[in-house]
Amino acid sequence: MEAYLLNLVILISIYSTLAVTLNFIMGYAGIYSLAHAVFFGVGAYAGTFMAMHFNASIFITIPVAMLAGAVLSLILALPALRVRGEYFVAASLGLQVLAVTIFSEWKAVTGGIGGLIGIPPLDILGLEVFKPSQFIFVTVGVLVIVLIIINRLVHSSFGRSLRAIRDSESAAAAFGKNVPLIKTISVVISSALTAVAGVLYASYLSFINVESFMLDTSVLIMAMVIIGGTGTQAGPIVGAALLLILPSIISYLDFLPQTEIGSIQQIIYGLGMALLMIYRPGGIVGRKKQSEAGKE
Amino acid sequence: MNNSVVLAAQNITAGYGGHPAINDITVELREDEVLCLIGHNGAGKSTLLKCLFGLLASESGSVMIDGQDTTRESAREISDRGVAMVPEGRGVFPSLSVRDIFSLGMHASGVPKKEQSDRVEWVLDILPAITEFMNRPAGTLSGGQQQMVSIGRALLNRPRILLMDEPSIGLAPKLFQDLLAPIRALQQREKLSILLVEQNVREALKISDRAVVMKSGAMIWEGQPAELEDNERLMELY
Amino acid sequence: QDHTIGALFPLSGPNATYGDVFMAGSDLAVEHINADKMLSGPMSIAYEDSQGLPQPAVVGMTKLVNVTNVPYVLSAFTGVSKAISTLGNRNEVVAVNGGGVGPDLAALGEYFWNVIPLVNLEVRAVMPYLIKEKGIKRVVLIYIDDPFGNSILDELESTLENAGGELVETMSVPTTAQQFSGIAAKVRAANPDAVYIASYGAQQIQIVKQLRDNGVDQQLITYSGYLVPDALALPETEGIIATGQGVNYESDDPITKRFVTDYTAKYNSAPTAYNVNYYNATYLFALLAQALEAEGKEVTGANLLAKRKEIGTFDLVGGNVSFQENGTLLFPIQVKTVKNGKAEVLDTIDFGN
Amino acid sequence: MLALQLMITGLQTGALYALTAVGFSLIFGSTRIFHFAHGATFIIAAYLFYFVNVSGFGVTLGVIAATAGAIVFGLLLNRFVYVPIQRDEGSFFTVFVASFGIGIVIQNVVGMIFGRGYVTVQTPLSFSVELMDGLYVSPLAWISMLCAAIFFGILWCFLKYSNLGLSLRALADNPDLVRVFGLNPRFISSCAFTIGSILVVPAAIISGATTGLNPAMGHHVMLISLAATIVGGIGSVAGTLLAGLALGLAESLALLYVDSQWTEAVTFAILFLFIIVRPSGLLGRSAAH
Amino acid sequence: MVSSSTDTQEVLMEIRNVDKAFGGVKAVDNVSMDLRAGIITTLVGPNGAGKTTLFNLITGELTKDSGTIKWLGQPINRIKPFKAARAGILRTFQDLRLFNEMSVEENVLTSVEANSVPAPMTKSQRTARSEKVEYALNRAGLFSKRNIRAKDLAYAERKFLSMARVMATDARLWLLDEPASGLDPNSYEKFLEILREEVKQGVTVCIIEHNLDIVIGISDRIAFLDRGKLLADDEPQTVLNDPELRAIYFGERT
Ligand SMILES: Nc1ncnc2c1ncn2[C@@H]1O[C@H](COP(=O)(O)OP(=O)(O)OP(=O)(O)O)[C@@H](O)[C@H]1O
Ligand SMILES: Nc1ncnc2c1ncn2[C@@H]1O[C@H](COP(=O)(O)OP(=O)(O)OP(=O)(O)O)[C@@H](O)[C@H]1O
Ligand SMILES: [Mg+2]
Ligand SMILES: [Mg+2]
Repeated sequence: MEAYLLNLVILISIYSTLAVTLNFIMGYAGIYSLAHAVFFGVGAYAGTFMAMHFNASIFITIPVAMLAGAVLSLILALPALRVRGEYFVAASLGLQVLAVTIFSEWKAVTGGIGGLIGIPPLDILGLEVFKPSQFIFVTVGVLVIVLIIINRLVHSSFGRSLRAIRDSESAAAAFGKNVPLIKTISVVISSALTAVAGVLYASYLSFINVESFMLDTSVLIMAMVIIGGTGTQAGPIVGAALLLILPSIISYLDFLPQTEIGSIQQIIYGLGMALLMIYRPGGIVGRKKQSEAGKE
Repeated sequence: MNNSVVLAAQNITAGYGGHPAINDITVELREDEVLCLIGHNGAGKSTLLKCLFGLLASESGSVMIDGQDTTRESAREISDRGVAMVPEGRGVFPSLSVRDIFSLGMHASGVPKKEQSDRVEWVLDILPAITEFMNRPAGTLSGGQQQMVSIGRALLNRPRILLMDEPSIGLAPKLFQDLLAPIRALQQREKLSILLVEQNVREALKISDRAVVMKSGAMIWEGQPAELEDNERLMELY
Repeated sequence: QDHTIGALFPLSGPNATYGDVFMAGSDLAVEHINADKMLSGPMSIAYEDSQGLPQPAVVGMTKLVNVTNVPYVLSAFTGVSKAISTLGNRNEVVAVNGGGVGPDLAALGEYFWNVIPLVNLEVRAVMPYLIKEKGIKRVVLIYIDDPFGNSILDELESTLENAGGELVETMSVPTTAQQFSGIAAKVRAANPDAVYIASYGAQQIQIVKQLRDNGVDQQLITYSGYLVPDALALPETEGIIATGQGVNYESDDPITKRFVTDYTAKYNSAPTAYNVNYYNATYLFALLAQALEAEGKEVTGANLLAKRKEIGTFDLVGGNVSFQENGTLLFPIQVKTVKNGKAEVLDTIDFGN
Repeated sequence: MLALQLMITGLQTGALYALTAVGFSLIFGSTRIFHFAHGATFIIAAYLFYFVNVSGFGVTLGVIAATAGAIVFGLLLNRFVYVPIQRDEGSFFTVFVASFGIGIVIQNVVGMIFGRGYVTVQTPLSFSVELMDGLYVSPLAWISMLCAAIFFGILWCFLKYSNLGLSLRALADNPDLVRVFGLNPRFISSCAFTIGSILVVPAAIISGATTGLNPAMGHHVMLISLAATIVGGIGSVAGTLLAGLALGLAESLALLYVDSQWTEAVTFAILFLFIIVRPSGLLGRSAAH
Repeated sequence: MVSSSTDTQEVLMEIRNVDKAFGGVKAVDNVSMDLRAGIITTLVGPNGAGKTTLFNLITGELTKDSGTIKWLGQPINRIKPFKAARAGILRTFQDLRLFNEMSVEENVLTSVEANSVPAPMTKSQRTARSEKVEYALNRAGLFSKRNIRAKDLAYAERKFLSMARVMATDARLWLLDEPASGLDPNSYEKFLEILREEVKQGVTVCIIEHNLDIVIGISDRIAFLDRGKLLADDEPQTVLNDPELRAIYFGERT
C-alpha cells in the first residue's frame, strides 16, 4: 500500500509540475495551449536521449531537456504572437498533432510507438535514484522549485505585464509593454520547466512512448488546471491530485463489473468535468459561482 | 397634462449580485411626452431602463405598459408592445453592415419586407449622415457614427415608446442638436412617448416636457424642465 | 491460502473486444482450477484495464505489483508487454503474454514468457505455402506503424526473398487511421498478386472491408490476430487467408477435451486460439504453484520461474508443449481460409519442437 | 490515374468533413461555444442509424431516428450544460472542458451499449464500380457529394433569406445586444444547435457504411471540424465548406508523396500555417484580436 | 486665454502631411500640425472626422500611408506603440481598455512599469514608484478603491482610472480620447481640475472632446478636423467663432 501511495504521490507531483507551468501561461498570459504535452514529451525524449547515449547525470539531462523545450517553444510562440483565443487553441492543437506524428516517426530518437525501454535511473551526483521512496524527494523538490520560480515571476512586474496583456493587448502596448517579447518569454519559461517534468517522468517509468504525449495528455493537464482553478496558486495541484486519484478510487469500488470498470471510470471522469464546470466554473480553488439575476 | 400613462415603474428595486442599484423607484411615462431622466454617474438610470425594457429582473415592484403588468416579460415581448431602446454604449454589431443591422432590427420587430426600404429611407431623412456608410461593417465606423446607427435602428421600429440611454455620448454637438429636432418633431407628430436619459442636460431639457432627477438609486425630484434651467438648482440636486 | 494473479487486459477503448476474448479463457481456467481444488485456497484474477496502451498498463502493473502483490501477471499486446517488462524484471514478477505476437516479445527478459507462437513464425509459415500452392509472387504489405507492424515488415522482406517472392510495395498506416480508400487506390496501382495486412483490432477489419469496397479483389493475407468473431461476421472476410496457432481441438487428451466442451457450453461458441492461450497461461500458473506448494515453497515470481525451467514441458490445451529457452512456447502454425464465415484449415506447418 | 482516383476519394472524404465542419462552424461561429461534443453528436446519430437499421426498421426510420437523436442531444446539451456555464460569464475554455467531458461520457456509454469494437452498416452502396480503367467509385461517393451539395444549397438559402443568418452573426458579436433588438438569444442559439446537429447526420450515416463506426471516432471528427472551421474562417459557411473539401483532398492526395501516417500531420500543418499566415481563414473576415 | 498666444511655445511634436485611408475612406487627409509644450490642444470635429485615427497614427497603432511625425525633433515614423509609450507619449482609449481583471492599484502600477523583463530596483526607486501610484490614485479619487477589480468599478470611476494610469507616469504628452464623455457635470468639473493642475506641472495634452462646456473650459488651442482634413488650428476664440466651423460642428448655442 505504501509503495502504491508513493507511486501516486510521485505521479501527482510530476503532473502538478505540468499543470503549474501550464497555468502560468494560461491563467496569467491568457495563452490557452493544447500543446503542453509536446514540451513534456520533448523534455522526456531529450533527457532520455542524453541519459541513454551520453550521461544520466541530471546536471546534463535536465539542462539539455530545458534547452530543447525552450527552443522548440518558439514554434508555439509564433502563433501566440499573431492570434488569440480560439485561433490560438487551434494552432496549438495543430502543433500537438504534428508533434505526435514526429514523435511516432522519428524512431531513432523516440522509438516510435514502441517507445524506449530501459531508461536509466536519475543520476544525482553519482547516486542512482529509482526507488519510489527516493524518487519522491526529487519530484516533490522539483515541484516546489517550479512553484517558487513561478510564484516569484507572477508577483513581479513581469506577472503584471502578462495579466495586462491578457486583459487588453493594445492598452498594454500603449503603456510600454513589448507584447511579443513578453509573450515569448512566458512561453519559453513555461516550456522549459515543463521539460524538466518530462525528464523525471521518463526516468521514473523507465519506459516512454508517444502515447504519453498525445492530445489526451494535453487535455488532461488543461483539465487539471481548469478544474483546480485557473489563475490560482493551489488550483493546478489540487486539480492534478484529484484527476489522478479519482481513477484509483473508482477502481476500488468492488461492486462495479470488472469488464465495465474502465468505461464507468471514464464516464465518471467526463461527468465530473462537466458538472464541475457548471457548478464551479472558476474551479475548485477559484471563485465561487455568482450568478446574475437576468431574464431570458 | 392629463395624458394617460403608457409606461410605469412601480416601487422597483433592482441591482446586480444582491446589491440594489435602484431602490423603490416609481416613475411614470405619459402618452405624447418626452421625459428627461437625469442624475449623476452611477445613480441607477441605466439600471432603471434595463428593468423597464425587460433586460434585468427586478427584485421587487412592477412594470406596467398600457396598464398591463409586464414585470415578468422578456425584452422580446416588450419590444412587441411597441417599445424600443437605444442602449448605453455601442449599440451595433461590429461585424454586420449598417444595412444588415437595420434589416435585422426590422426583422426582430416584425416589419413586413415590403415596407422595409421605405422605413430605411425615412430614417435616412432624419439621419442623413448614415447614407455614407450604409454598406460598411459597423465595427469600422467611428464612435459617433455607431451611435447614429444605434439610434436609427431604434427609430426604424416606429416605436410608440422610445427609451434612450445617453444618446449624446460621442456625438458631435451639432449632430446631437440636429438629431433632437427631428426626433421631437416625430414625437409630436406621432404622439410618441420618449424616456430620455442624458448627461447633456442643457440640450436634453430643451425638448423635454418633464424631468426627473435620480440620486444614488432613488428619485429625488420631479418637475418642469424650466425649473432646472437655472444651473444652481441643478447643481444642488446632483 | 488464497492465490491472486493479475491481468492487464484492454477493458475499454478500441481494443476492448480483445479483453473480452482473453477473459473468457482465463475465467474458464480459474473455474476449472478451483473446481479441481488444485491449490490450497481459492484462486482469483485481479483485472486491470490497460486499454491496450503502454502508459495505463504501467500504472496498472505498478498497482498489481505493489498493492495487490501478485507474483504472476497475464499480459496482452506488444506495446503493453514491452512497457511492463522492466517492472516485471525489477520486481521479480512473471508476466505472461498470450495475445501479442510481436517478435521482440521473445527478448524481454527472464520474467517475460510467451504462451503463443510469435508472428515471425506465422509469416515464415504462410508465405512459402502461398508461393508454392497459389503461385503468388508479388505481394503488397499494409502494416500498422508500430513495433508489431515493423517486425512483420522485416520478416516479410526476408521470407519473401528466400522463398522467391517479391515485396512490390509497403504502405504503413497510423494506429488511429480509419479511412483506407486512398490506400486501396495505391494497392490497385501496384497491382500485386496478394495483399498482406498486418494491423489489429478494429483497424484490421476496417482495412479488409475498405480494400474490398474499393475494388481490390486480390487475395488478402493476414495473421492470427484477425480471426475474431467480429471479423468472421464480415462478408468481406470471405476468402481471406490467415495463419494461426495450430490447436487440435479434436485431440483426445483430457485437458483439451474438457476445455472445448466446457467452453462451448459456457459461451455458446467454439473457442479460438486466444481463449486457449489465456486458459493455458492461467492453467500454467496453477500447475507451477501446485508444484511449489507441494514442496512447501512460497509462490513468488522467482520460484515460479525456477520451477518452469525445472519442469520445461507442460500438459496444456493443445497437447504437451515445451518452452524454448527464451521463454516462448513453440506451436505448430495453421494456414486457414475463411469460408461461409468459418475458418477452414488449409494446411498445418510444424516447425518441430 | 492514381492521382485522379485519390482526388475522387479525397472529394468524398472532404464532402463528409465539410458537412460536419459546417455544423460545428455554425454553432461555434454564432454562439462562441466550443462545442467539442459535436463529435459525440456524430457518434449518437451514427449509432442510432446503425441500431435502427440492424433492428430491421429500415433506412427511412433510421434517418429519422438519427436526426432526432442529434437534434435532441444538441439542444439538451445547450440547455443544460452550455447555457448555465455561459450565464456565469464562463470563458470559452470552461465550456470546452465541460463539452470535452460530455464527449467522454457519450463515447463510453455508447461503448457500453453497442460494444467498443467496430460496427459497420452493410450496404451494397459502399461497393465500388469501375468507371474507367483503374478508376473505382462507389455510389456512396456520389451520395456524399450530392448530400453536401444539397445541404449547403438549403443552408445557404436559409441563411440568406430568413434573416437567421444575420441573427447568428449578431449573436456572435454581442448576445446582450441581441436582446435589446428584441430577439431571443436562447432561441437563436437553439436554432444554431439544431441546424448544426442536423448537418452531422448525413456524414454520420455515410461514414457508418464507408469507414465503419467506433465509439472513439468522435474525437477525430471533431479535430477535423475544428481545423476546417479555422482554415475556412470562423463564421464563414462557404469558407468552412471549401476548407473541409480541401482538407479531405489534401489528406488523400498526400498519399502520393508520403505514407499515410503523415496525412493527419499534413492536415494540421495546413491548419498551423493558415493561422500564422492568414488567421482570418480562407473567406473569413479579419481575425478579431 | 485670448491674450497669451500659444504660437510661441516649444514644439514637442511635429505632424507633417499625414495621410491614412481605409479602403476608399480618407480618414486622415494631409494633416500637418504642431503639438506645443505645456498647453492643452483640443481636437474637435464631427463624428468620423479622423480624430481617433490621428491618435492611432501618432502612437503607431496604425501605420500611416504617408507623411512624417517628429517627436522632440526626431522622426518617429515607424514607431511601435510600446516604443512610443517609452518615449513619453501616452494615450487613453475611447473605449477605455482597462486591465479589467486586475485591481485598480495594479492597473496603475502596470502602467508605470514600462519594462518588459523585471529589472532589479533599488529601494529608492521602489518608493518613488509607489509614491507615483499613490499620487495618481489620490488625484483620481480612487485610493479607497485601490483593491477593487477594475471591471467592478462604476462608470465614472472607470473613466478616472483610465486617467490615473496616465497620470502616474512621467509621460510628456498625453493623448486623451474623449476622456470625459458621459461624465456628469460634477465629475467632469473634477476631471477638468485634475487636467489643469497637471498641465501646470508641465505635461502637454492633446484631447478629443465633444462636450462644448469642456472644450471651452480647457482649450488653449483648438484643432478642427473634418473628413480627415485639418480645417483650423488656432486660438479657441478664433475657431469657436468661425461661422463655417460653427455650421459644421458646433451648431446653435444660446
Ligand atoms: N453589470 C453590472 N454589475 C455590477 N454592478 C453594476 C453593473 N452595472 C451597473 N452597476 C452598478 O449599479 C449602479 C448603477 O449603475 P447605472 O449604470 O444604472 O448608473 P447610471 O445612472 O446609468 O450611471 P451613468 O451615468 O454612469 O451611466 C452603479 O453603482 C454601478 O456601479
Ligand atoms: N479600421 C477601420 N476600417 C475602416 N474604416 C475606418 C476604420 N477606423 C476608422 N475608420 C473610418 O475612418 C474615419 C475616421 O474615424 P475616426 O475613428 O478617426 O473618427 P473620429 O474622428 O474619432 O470620430 P468620433 O468622434 O465619432 O469618434 C471614419 O469614417 C471611420 O468610419
Ligand atoms: Mg448609464
Ligand atoms: Mg473617435
